[in-house]
Amino acid sequence: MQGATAAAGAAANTSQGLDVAKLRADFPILLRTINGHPLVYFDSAASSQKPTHVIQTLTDYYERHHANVHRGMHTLAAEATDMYEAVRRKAARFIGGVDPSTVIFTRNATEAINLVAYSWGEQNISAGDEILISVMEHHANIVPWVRLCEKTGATLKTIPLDENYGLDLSDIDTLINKNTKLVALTRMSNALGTINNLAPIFKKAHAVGAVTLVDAAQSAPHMPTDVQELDCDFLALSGHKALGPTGAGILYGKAELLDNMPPFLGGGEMIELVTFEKVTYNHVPHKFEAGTPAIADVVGFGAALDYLMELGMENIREHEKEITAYALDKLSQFEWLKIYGPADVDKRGAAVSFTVEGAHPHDIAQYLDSYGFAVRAGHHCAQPLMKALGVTATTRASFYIYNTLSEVDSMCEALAEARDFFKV
Amino acid sequence: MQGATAAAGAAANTSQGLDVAKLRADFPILLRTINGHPLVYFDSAASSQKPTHVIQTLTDYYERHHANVHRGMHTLAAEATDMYEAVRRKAARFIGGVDPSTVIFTRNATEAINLVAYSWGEQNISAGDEILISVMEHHANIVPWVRLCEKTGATLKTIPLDENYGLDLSDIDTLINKNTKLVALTRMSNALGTINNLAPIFKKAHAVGAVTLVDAAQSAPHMPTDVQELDCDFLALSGHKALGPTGAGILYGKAELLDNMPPFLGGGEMIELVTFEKVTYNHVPHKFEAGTPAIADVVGFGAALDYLMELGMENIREHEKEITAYALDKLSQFEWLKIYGPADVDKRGAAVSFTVEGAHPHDIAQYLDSYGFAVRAGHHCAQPLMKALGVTATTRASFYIYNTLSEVDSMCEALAEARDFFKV
Amino acid sequence: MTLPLDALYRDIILDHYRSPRGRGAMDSPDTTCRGSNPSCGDELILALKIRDDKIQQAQITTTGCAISIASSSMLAEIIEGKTLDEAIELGETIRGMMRNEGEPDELELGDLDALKGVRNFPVRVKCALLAWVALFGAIKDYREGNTRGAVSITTE
Amino acid sequence: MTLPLDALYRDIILDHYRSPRGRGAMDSPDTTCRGSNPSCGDELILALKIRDDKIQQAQITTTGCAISIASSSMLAEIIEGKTLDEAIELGETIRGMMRNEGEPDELELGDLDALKGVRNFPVRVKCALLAWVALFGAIKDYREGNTRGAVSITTE
Ligand SMILES: Cc1ncc(COP(=O)(O)O)c(C=O)c1O
Ligand SMILES: Cc1ncc(COP(=O)(O)O)c(C=O)c1O
Repeated sequence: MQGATAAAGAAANTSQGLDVAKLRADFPILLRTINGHPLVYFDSAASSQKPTHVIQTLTDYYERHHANVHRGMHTLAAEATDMYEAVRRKAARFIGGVDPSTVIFTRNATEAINLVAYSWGEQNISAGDEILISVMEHHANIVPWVRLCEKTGATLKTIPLDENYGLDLSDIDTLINKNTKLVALTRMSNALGTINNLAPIFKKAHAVGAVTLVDAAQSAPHMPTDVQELDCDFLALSGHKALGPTGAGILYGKAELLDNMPPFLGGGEMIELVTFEKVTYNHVPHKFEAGTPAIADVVGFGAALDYLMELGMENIREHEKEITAYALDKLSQFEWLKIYGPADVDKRGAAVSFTVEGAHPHDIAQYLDSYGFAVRAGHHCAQPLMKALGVTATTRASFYIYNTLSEVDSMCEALAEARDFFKV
Repeated sequence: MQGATAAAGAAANTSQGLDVAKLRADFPILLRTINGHPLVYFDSAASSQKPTHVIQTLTDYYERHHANVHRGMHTLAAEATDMYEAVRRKAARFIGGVDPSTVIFTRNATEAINLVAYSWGEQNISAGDEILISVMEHHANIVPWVRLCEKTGATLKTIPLDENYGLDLSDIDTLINKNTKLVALTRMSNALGTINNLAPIFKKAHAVGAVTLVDAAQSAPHMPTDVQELDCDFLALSGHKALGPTGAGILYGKAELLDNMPPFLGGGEMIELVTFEKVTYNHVPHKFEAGTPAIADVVGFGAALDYLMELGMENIREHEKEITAYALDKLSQFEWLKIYGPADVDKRGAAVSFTVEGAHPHDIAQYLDSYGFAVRAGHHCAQPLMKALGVTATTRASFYIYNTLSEVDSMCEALAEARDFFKV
Repeated sequence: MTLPLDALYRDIILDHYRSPRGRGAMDSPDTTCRGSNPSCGDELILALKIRDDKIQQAQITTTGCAISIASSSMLAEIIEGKTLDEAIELGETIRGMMRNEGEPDELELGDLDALKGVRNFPVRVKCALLAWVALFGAIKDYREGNTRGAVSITTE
Repeated sequence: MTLPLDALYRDIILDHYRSPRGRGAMDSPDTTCRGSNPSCGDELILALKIRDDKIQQAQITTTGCAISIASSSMLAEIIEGKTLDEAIELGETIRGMMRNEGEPDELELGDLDALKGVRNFPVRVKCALLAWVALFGAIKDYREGNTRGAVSITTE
């Protein structure tokens, strides 16, 4: 077969709103060759690549502005603090225009969810309470709740899958009941691609007085986010999946909740007054940001948000719908390939999981890698979902702004070859 | 007065082992001017500047190798994982040659200490137990223990200061007793510069079965670190104070302790098997690294460790002793200036705190900034220490590998001017 | 000197810093408020004598930087004789100015106009505001009948 | 094909993968061990019949990738007739080889030599080792009198 370069010219720029051919030039890593083939990066659901603008922002930060934030009188400290706090305002805009002080910087979505589990959870959850999640959650939105239930005696309930890989809401009025204290759901499944319509579920949750949390790790990089529209109390996301550096993510929380929560980590910056007997705490968001933050990563995340907002999240979503529709169409022509996830691109994002009859997902991924395709294989940190699907692993190709239809074509060719190679 | 450039030539390279004039060229930020004056960065105790090697490593990582670590079959995932894990081995060497699996990556020293407080602390500390720290601790090594004591009913004890700004050990045999479960001490005070001789104290701690923790945030960037020699069970440090990027630090822990500790954050990578009823955990270090780590920051931290080890930590220490002795000598000639910290450079590091009679530390810092000097003023996240010293704040100049004697000269000139400016 | 220091430490500010007005404790004040910026270590106690809804006297004890001393000195000077509402209005004007939300003109402000330069040094804004926030606290407490004991407040 | 695939999926490996030896459950085994790599989803059960300290038969049931299937097939083939000590020694040799701690020669290894290529793909090493680690578990359990019930083990 041919590498992915051939058709990557004219056909590349597929969407009205996104000049894909042009923006690909912003991503230096796309010049890499892997095993002699141009890199085709189909693993953005795990972590996205970074545009020069983000990399350059990091370099510029370290070459010209670095100092520790918040406590310094000197010019560099003031500059670093300004740059860091400006990203808080930007992130607040990105998630729908909230008060910047309700945006807390964390390492990633995982830390954001754990912060809620430790700080809000241990104060508000006790024996007899119920926490509701779904079968399609990522471990980041399962493990903290399993552990909280172990500690408190609360019960973890789960919304099952329906036949279209969506949430089966037939029992929702039993699942959400007067014992329900928290409903924590992913807006987009990293393994199925499914987009969940959370607002109606959260409405029921609020009706019984429960608090709601959105795992937006997959959705936020790929579609518009508006916490008011989502009607959520908490929202977690990771910058590294949204063109940003590793090391920066955010937790959004409603002010009333954050104000009443105890701190999570203790140390510098989060305090008001420290004695050995008693500590009083700074106000939010600083209460939750102990120690020296990942300043440069946050500043770089700001550059990523600029880049995304400039492209327009609606345009990104349109591009991904197009490429996903194209991929689903091509893949469904292989009778030996099974797709796990909704067929309707209005109900799904750009992560496409599949298995190949008679070949293990790891072998498929390895085979594709030999042609330069970076896809992921495994349980995608969603073991309970895999169990529900009756598989131990899938191969997943996930698309982002820099991917083209011709890359999908090439992958399909390579897949057909792989099938022949491993066929027993 | 003149800026700091004048004498920064020949006199700059003061130490046998360190070619300061040459290595200054590795730090792009030193080309900055602040208010028309060359930057004199005397705030490395808060956060160090970064050499080109570190910045370039970050760029190279993002431009050529980025992918999520650990779970991927594809080439980039393998490369990123290799780069990330190589730093674990490097860090293990840097702290004295330990088993790499005893090195856990955290955001910073603060998170490392909190990890111990949450995971080890909640399992091992109960009412009646005692935790021993000292009066000179940074809030990062106070607040987690105050909170743990609040939760568990344990008691926090403190080693007071002696008249030379060292630890007063006259009551140590009472302070360390059969109730003592943890002795957590800083190896170098960020506010006083004091270097504490921890091994004899830890020996007493181990004799009563207590666990020991070193806050090495200040010491590790400035002098050799050897956990065997320190005889400690845990050690915490921050990469960003040691030429590394923000967002990466480490917790070292003895294998027996780490193995028996429950996880801290829950999510991807730290699990073995997840069901909604029960989670089993991966082995160390992965058990403690939930979610996508700050991969690039860790990789960049590796470049910083290379740079430091190439210079030689002994040489760094020698350079800093020289510049600190010089600064102490010059500053002590101002009768209106009071230095807080040991006079003997064998017993101290390169952070020099002082107050100027009749002028507030903030005003002094502000004045110095107008001439391009970045110094810090405030309580240095050590409010209990400030109280013990009878001040609300000090001004602190802290030196690192890129600082020169002539920079100290210029600061002293500016200080004399500042004194006149604010004199009442 | 052609340094940015000029913008911050204007002569009027240095004058108030060197000879602050309204210093010292007050015997039997009608209301007091303790203000602090823990991260700076700045602390002050503002004490007011109030007669017929007017501030008769303001006294301040403080440890702090030049900016917070000067600002509290200006407060002590300008606030005497004002009604409580006028005092609050002036305080709001200063707070709005420091947050770049308004640009009151020089005449109205008198010496306080010199504080405008502090806006270029965002970390120092809280120093300039400390006395004013204490003023809000003291008046609020007075109006609520001083029921809360000595109130404390911070600009952080 | 001039791809790195050649190094991994050598013909011998593909042959074992396509027609694995020693498949299926075993009636009344003398010892068994369940091995899994949770992060891959690989799972296998290794069952041994042992007579006079010698392995008479090895049977494996597995879901896994080509590498883990091939490796377990080779194990089943080569292990029969070996004493327990010989089996462990061979397992140690394979483990050392996969961890780049030793370079056993081709003759000694037979088909197993083909696994050397896996070393270039560090993430796949655990796939190749799964059956061998299960072998250690099964023998250990046998020697300890099978007191622990069905043992489980992982290479992760
Ligand atoms: C002695 C000491 N401990 C702990 C810390 C906390 O470091 P970080 O903010 O990087 O977590 C510092 C940094 O200021 C320090 O000087
Ligand atoms: C749906 C979902 N939630 C949470 C996470 C965790 O993200 P991170 O590893 O950045 O914390 C991921 C990333 O894989 C995800 O896909």
